[in-house]
Amino acid sequence: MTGLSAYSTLAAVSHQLKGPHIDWPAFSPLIALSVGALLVLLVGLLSGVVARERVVPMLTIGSLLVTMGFEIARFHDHTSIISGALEIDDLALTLDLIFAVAAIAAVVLSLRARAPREAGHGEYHSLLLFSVLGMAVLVSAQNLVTLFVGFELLSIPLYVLCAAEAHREGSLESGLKYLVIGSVGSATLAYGLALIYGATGSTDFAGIANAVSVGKLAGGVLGDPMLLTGIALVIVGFAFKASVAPFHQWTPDVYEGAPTPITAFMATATKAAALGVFLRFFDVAVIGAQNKWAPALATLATITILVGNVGALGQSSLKRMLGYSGVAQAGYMLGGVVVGSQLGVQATVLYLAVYLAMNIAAFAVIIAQEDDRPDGDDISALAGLGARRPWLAWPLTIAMLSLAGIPGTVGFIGKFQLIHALINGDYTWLAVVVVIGSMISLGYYLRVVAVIWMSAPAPAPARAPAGPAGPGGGVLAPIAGGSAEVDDSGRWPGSASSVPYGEVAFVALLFAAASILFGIFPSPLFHFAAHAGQAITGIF
Amino acid sequence: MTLSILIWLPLAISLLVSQVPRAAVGRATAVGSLVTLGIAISFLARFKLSHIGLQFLTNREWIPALGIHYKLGLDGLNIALVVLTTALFSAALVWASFREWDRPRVFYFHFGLAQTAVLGAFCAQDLALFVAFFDVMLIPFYFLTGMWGTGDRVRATTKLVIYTLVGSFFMLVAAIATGVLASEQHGTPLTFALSALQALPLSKTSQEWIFLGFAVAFLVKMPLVPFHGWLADGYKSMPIPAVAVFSAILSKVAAYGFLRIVLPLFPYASVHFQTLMLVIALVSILWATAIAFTTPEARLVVAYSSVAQLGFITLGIFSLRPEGAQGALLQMVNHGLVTLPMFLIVAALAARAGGSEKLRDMGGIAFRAPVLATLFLIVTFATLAMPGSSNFVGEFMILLGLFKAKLVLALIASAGVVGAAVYALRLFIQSMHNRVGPRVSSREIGLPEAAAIVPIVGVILVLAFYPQFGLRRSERAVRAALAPAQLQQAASLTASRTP
Amino acid sequence: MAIGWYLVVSALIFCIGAAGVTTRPNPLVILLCLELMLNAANLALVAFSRMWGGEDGQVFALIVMVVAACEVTVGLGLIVAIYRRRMALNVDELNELHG
Amino acid sequence: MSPTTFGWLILLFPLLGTALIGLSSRRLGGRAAGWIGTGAIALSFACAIGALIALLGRSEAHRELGSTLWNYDSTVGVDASLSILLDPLSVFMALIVSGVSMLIHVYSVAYMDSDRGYSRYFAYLNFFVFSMLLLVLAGNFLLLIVGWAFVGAASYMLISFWYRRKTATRAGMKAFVINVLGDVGLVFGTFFIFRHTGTLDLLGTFRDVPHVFTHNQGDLVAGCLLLLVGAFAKSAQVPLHTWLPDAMEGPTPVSALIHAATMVTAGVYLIARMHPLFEQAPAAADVGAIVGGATLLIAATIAIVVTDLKRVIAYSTMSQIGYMIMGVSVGAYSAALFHLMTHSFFKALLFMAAGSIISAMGGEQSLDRMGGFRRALPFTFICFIIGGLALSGMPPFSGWLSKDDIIAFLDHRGGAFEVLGIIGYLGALLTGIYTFRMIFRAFFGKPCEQARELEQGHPFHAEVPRNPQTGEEEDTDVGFPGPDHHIAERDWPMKVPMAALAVLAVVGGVLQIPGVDDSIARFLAPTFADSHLVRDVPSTSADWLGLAVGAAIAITGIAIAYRIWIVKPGTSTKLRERFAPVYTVLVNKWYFDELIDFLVVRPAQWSGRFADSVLERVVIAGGVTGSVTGIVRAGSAAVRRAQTGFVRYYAALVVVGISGVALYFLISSSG
Repeated sequence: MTGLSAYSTLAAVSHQLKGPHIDWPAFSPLIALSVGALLVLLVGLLSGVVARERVVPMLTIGSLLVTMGFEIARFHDHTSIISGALEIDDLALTLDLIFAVAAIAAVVLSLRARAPREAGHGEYHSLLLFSVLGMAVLVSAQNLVTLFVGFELLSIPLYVLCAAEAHREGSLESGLKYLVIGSVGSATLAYGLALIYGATGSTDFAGIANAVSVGKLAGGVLGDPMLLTGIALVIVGFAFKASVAPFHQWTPDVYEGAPTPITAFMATATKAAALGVFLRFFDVAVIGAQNKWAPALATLATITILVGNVGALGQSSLKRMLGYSGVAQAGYMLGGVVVGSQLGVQATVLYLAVYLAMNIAAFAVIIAQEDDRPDGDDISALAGLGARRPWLAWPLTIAMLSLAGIPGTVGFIGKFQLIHALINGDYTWLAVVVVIGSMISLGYYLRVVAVIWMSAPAPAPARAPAGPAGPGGGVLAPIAGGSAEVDDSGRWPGSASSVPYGEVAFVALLFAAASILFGIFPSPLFHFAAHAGQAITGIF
Repeated sequence: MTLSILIWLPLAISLLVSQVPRAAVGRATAVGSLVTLGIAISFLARFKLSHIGLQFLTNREWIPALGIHYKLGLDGLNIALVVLTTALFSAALVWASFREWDRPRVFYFHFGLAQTAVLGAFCAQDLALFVAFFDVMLIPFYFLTGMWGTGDRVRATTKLVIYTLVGSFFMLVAAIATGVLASEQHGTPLTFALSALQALPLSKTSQEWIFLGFAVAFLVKMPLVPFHGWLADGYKSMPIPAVAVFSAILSKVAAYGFLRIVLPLFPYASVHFQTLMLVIALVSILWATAIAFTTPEARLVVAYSSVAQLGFITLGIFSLRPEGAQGALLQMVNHGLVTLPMFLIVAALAARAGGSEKLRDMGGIAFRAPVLATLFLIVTFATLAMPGSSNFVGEFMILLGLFKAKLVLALIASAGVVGAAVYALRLFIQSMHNRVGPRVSSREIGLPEAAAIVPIVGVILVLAFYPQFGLRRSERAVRAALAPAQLQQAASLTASRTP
Repeated sequence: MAIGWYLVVSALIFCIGAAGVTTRPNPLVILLCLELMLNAANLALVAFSRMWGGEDGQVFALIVMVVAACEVTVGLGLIVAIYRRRMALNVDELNELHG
Repeated sequence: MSPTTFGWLILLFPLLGTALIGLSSRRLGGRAAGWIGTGAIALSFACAIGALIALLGRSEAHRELGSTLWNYDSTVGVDASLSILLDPLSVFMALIVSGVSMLIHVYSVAYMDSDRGYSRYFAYLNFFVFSMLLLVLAGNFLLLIVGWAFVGAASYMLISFWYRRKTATRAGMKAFVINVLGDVGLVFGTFFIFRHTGTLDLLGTFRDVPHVFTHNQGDLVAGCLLLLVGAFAKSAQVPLHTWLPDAMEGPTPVSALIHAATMVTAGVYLIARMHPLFEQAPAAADVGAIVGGATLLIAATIAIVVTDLKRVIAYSTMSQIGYMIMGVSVGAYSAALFHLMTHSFFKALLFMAAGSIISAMGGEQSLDRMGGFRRALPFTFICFIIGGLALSGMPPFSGWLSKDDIIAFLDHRGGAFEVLGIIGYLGALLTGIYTFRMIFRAFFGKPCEQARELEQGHPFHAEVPRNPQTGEEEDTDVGFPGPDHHIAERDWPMKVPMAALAVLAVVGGVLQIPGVDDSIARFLAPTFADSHLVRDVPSTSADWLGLAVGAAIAITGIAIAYRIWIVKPGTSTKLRERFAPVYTVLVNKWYFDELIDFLVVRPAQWSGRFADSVLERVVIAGGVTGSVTGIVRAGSAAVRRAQTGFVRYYAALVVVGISGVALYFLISSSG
């Protein structure tokens, strides 16, 4: 009775209120994420070990899968929600998919990692989800305010996650470093946004774009420099997140210090978010001033490519090397922003997807290595991996070759499309820079491959299984793992069953296989990228 | 039977043989390679001389978004090279199958991948596809050298791969630019199919830098001076079967690239840079010859001799005359046929000289090995383009073309011919003749070597009697490949006359 | 009064904050300086919103404040964690990770 | 059968012989290989005769026939097919080559009997005959070059037949490389001519020459000169002659066949074959004549002082070929070819005899150690005398008629050619001297120990065989010209050919006696029908005058030799002391080897070392590769140094970055 009456009154009240219209379906991905995050947090409070260590991750993955479901369902229909503050379009959705995949991978990789146990599973995973939420908001932001909110919502959880292994000094150090430098970035961004708002008098991109294009700026003489300074500061703010030189320096340190699953997540998802917002902001809001910011971004891209690549040479820590390589790759992708064309957007999005595949595979192998041996992160620890654990060696090899842009891997496709976009946008010289960067990068990618296959096997660590499973399966597995057709032929568990942390090896193999598969049949990627590109209408 | 089968069969085989027991992997792969050879020969048999343009065409969309096609085809330019590739790979694999290799499955997997990539590069009729195969074919050799090589192998293989990939990356930009600029300058949709691109000539300025992009890639791969920094270390470290096919076949892909892609697509630049290319080739010939005189390593004599030979091939191509190009094409086949046995023979010599490949450790090996000596002598004479060998016909045509294009350069190039006689004989005499070396134990050639070398030498002899076999197949295609450049040349000549 | 002065002040605050971050080794002080930088942005925002006469700027400013609060909280949490690890409260000694 | 069928058969048999011996070398015992080889050559000699008869069966006008098997290299305007040309000239050469080869094969059957490489030797020898026949029968330039190079290769293989001797391998290398130089000359000469005629076919070319080339046209002269380079390299004319004396490292029958009778005359054949070109380019022809003259004189002077028996004969070969080159260059075709024939007879004979002596000496070749073999080797002695008389042009021996025929023609041409004629007579005088120097020193005087041994009936054996050139101990694995080789007196297979050649050397002249008989000239006429030089031949009286003078000179020469080495032994030493400087120049062979070594060999070696040590290591490894990697390394070091790990430092850099970007924008906007 009472319940019924209570319900009826509640209904009546809600009927009274005239809230703004909310397009729930379009909102659904974000809702799924936030609800998931809260749920996870609550479940994390339960005392049962099973609840914490089994249910929470499953729940996280579940909510992420649901999110992806909604996103795919929403594909192809653009709607702007919250009175134009967020734009749920194909670009956003594609990027959201990337975030979700990266997050799922991170969850799987941290199933038995130390970090969640130390930080508490609930907190760890919900922070992860919140960060994803932040990214989703960021890349669909159509308004300076939502942009900033998303930016922070993505950053702050990561600060914590970096420091999740609270008993490891390196983790704490990286957390604090990230916090300090990141906050400097946020502050700069905030100030830049403020200036832009001041110059244009509106906080939503449409208004800004309009103001910029028609050139009616506040304070006449003061206006233009103000806008430009604003843009400059915004560039810097984004550059932090995308780890674009010279604002990249936190990257190697944090990557090395943070728990490896988080590093994997940051390397892929954060970069995607940062470049996504680069695309949003520069190709939508201030596209009118392209002639002004494009050269600057091109210069930054050049610096980034060179710094990142030469920095990665001669690193001894694999994570650190990947950090630098991430810097370099950010430089490549910035090229897609520079040209300010739909082709550029496509190229960037495509490259982000590609980058996801290769990096996750690499990091998965690092994780497997790390619980093999204390110095697992060390490149020299890979010595003889090819003979010792082929099903880890091949994914890493493929990842490296793919990062180096060898044909037959997604890396090649990504570079191809990127160079295509650059030449098409009359930035051939930048294309040449990209290529020169890739040449330098061979120096360190191949070094890893060389250590894996060509140096004598280091004394097998205690927990490592001895050699290939059988005479047949042993060498078969790597070849199979390297070739696309195998991972769905379901043979891999047979060969991987002897691996501890099978799910890690599975992730590695899965993403490596994807790198090859999409390297040979890239059309699906192009399909997504094309729609993402068309999402931004202001440009050609 | 489509070309796809021919191309992908080696890779498939190398994956299948990973099922058979360790000991049999080598044999199985060798047999498989013979099957591939058979298929290639069947294509040769079905090849129609009268037919103009490509035959056995396969054309599917690969990446529609970029207008990239999976387009394969054979014509006079590549039919011989395809057969050569399969034949030489079979020989190398037969040779290898008689030996023990650590981790054989991976070893033969890389060989299969390499053969697939090379065949793909030869058959590709789409620029992007060619670039892809061209880059891929390097990777297996990276592993082969690094894992089964000798000496400072990791350094050598890294150097090799970086050197060649640097070239390839420049080519990548150039190739993409070709497609993009062609579609921009003619307002047509983006395409990379060679036939289509040939119909969309680029502006002069674009042609110039794009040409350089391709040229770097090809010159590094050949290699010609000064792009040969990787040569000595790389060749010294590679395992014999790898170095044999590398020097015999992969260098040809580069030379072939000039004929297939550069000349037809960038006629203006080809004419514009003709002298530059000729000079590079000439310098390489003299440079490599000079080193081959003195180098103490038997293997390096062969290595540098092939540099000189590729110099000649380049001379022939950039004489921009049908004689030269015909000679170059024939010489590609010939050089492949002599280089592979040369390396296998060097291995045999080393096996008899206490494992050392230094010339001073050899000598007097001929005594108990008349068959080996005979094979070696035949190959040596072929290497130095002795008249009566098909190599001579190739060199004759090359020099004739060059003679008609640039007389002086031809006269200088003749120094290379004499030089070849010196270093080739030096290799033969110092290893087979003179007093017996300190650790030399002369013995007759064994089945493993014979099985690989004898058939190839047989082919050399047959071609010596009937080089026309290659020439008549390639004539039409070569003329077609040269036509744009020659038109360009004529145009520029008239232009220079009028004012 | 011209908008210029507000900007000058906010710019000054921003620079002071930046200078602090770069010069002071104590993480707490660094956090303070970060606050300064953010608040410089706030000042600018408010001034602009006054200039344009809309409420967007003020909303923005409020949100920036919230964010600042979050950052500080996280920062303090980290500092506490570090302190409990008996590590020195001096960012200059946190350079295990470099190179 | 038609002549061309015979032509192909001529080529076929030696090739089959090579293949047969080469493939079954293991199973052939005893002298089987030798007899197989001899049989093959005999068959092709028979076919040559068949071709001759078939040819004579046709009318004069139709004695030039070509025959093609299949296309060899006919594409994009090049028209080279596997074709032979049969005309009197080629048949004439084929007869000489196959005939003399047959005799020398027979000789070798015994001479090489106990050599380790017996069947290898005959495989090579048959291959040589095949190549030589291919050369003379070739129907187009390409095939001519092929034969040209094949004989070079065969000569290389036979020179370094005893390949454990460094001297032999080095000599082989030298011969081969100089011959390749000749090939290149031939190739480019062909290019120059092909450029205008557009055909490689010989008959076609000759047909076009008068139409496409003007008199002494630049390209034609260049082409002919390049052809001459080929001819000189093959026929050991200065300055490309240095390989011939060293080639004596080969077995003596090889010297007889290749380096006296056949291969070295290829140059003569080439010029005769190309006479339509040379007559259109007299400038080139004159160069040929002058070089020939120079060579005959230089070689003769050297032959006087050299002490190595075989080398003396080698130099005399050079000198005699000088006569022939001179002859064909000035148009005395039939005379030169006639001399080519007679020379092949008596020079082969001389070499065989020399071989017999050397065997008797146990491998020793120096005249200084020989002496008094007259009684020990009577048969050899007679053969040597006959050969010597024929060589020095003593009437009525064949050499007298053929050589003085050439000189008479020169005098007849008159003008500058008179000078060449006088050189010819000078050469004849020297010929007489050095020939009989050999004879007197080897057969007369006090018998040396080996000779005395032999008279007792047991041939000499050196206990430790040594290489006479270097004195290093011989490696017995693959044999060497040692005591086991046989002397003519004891082996009929050696006797028979020597006797045959001796007869030919005596009576060979009858084929062409001025006023009496000119069958050679008549037979060759169809080939030279298009020549305008053969028309005006010296009158019979002039010929006889020339012959008389020649005879006188020959006798004088022999007399001088008799005075120096028999009447007053020791005169030679006195002369040597009086003309010391001249002697040193001569004994050092006019320093040609040193010159070439200085001009060609050293620079080549130096460039090799330079390229290897400087260009490779410094320029490429250091400059190209090193600098790039250095720059990259430096960059990475800098970046990593910047990565200090100090947060504040990072923040500072950030501030710098911010201001940098901001400044960039402000400046760009203001600008």
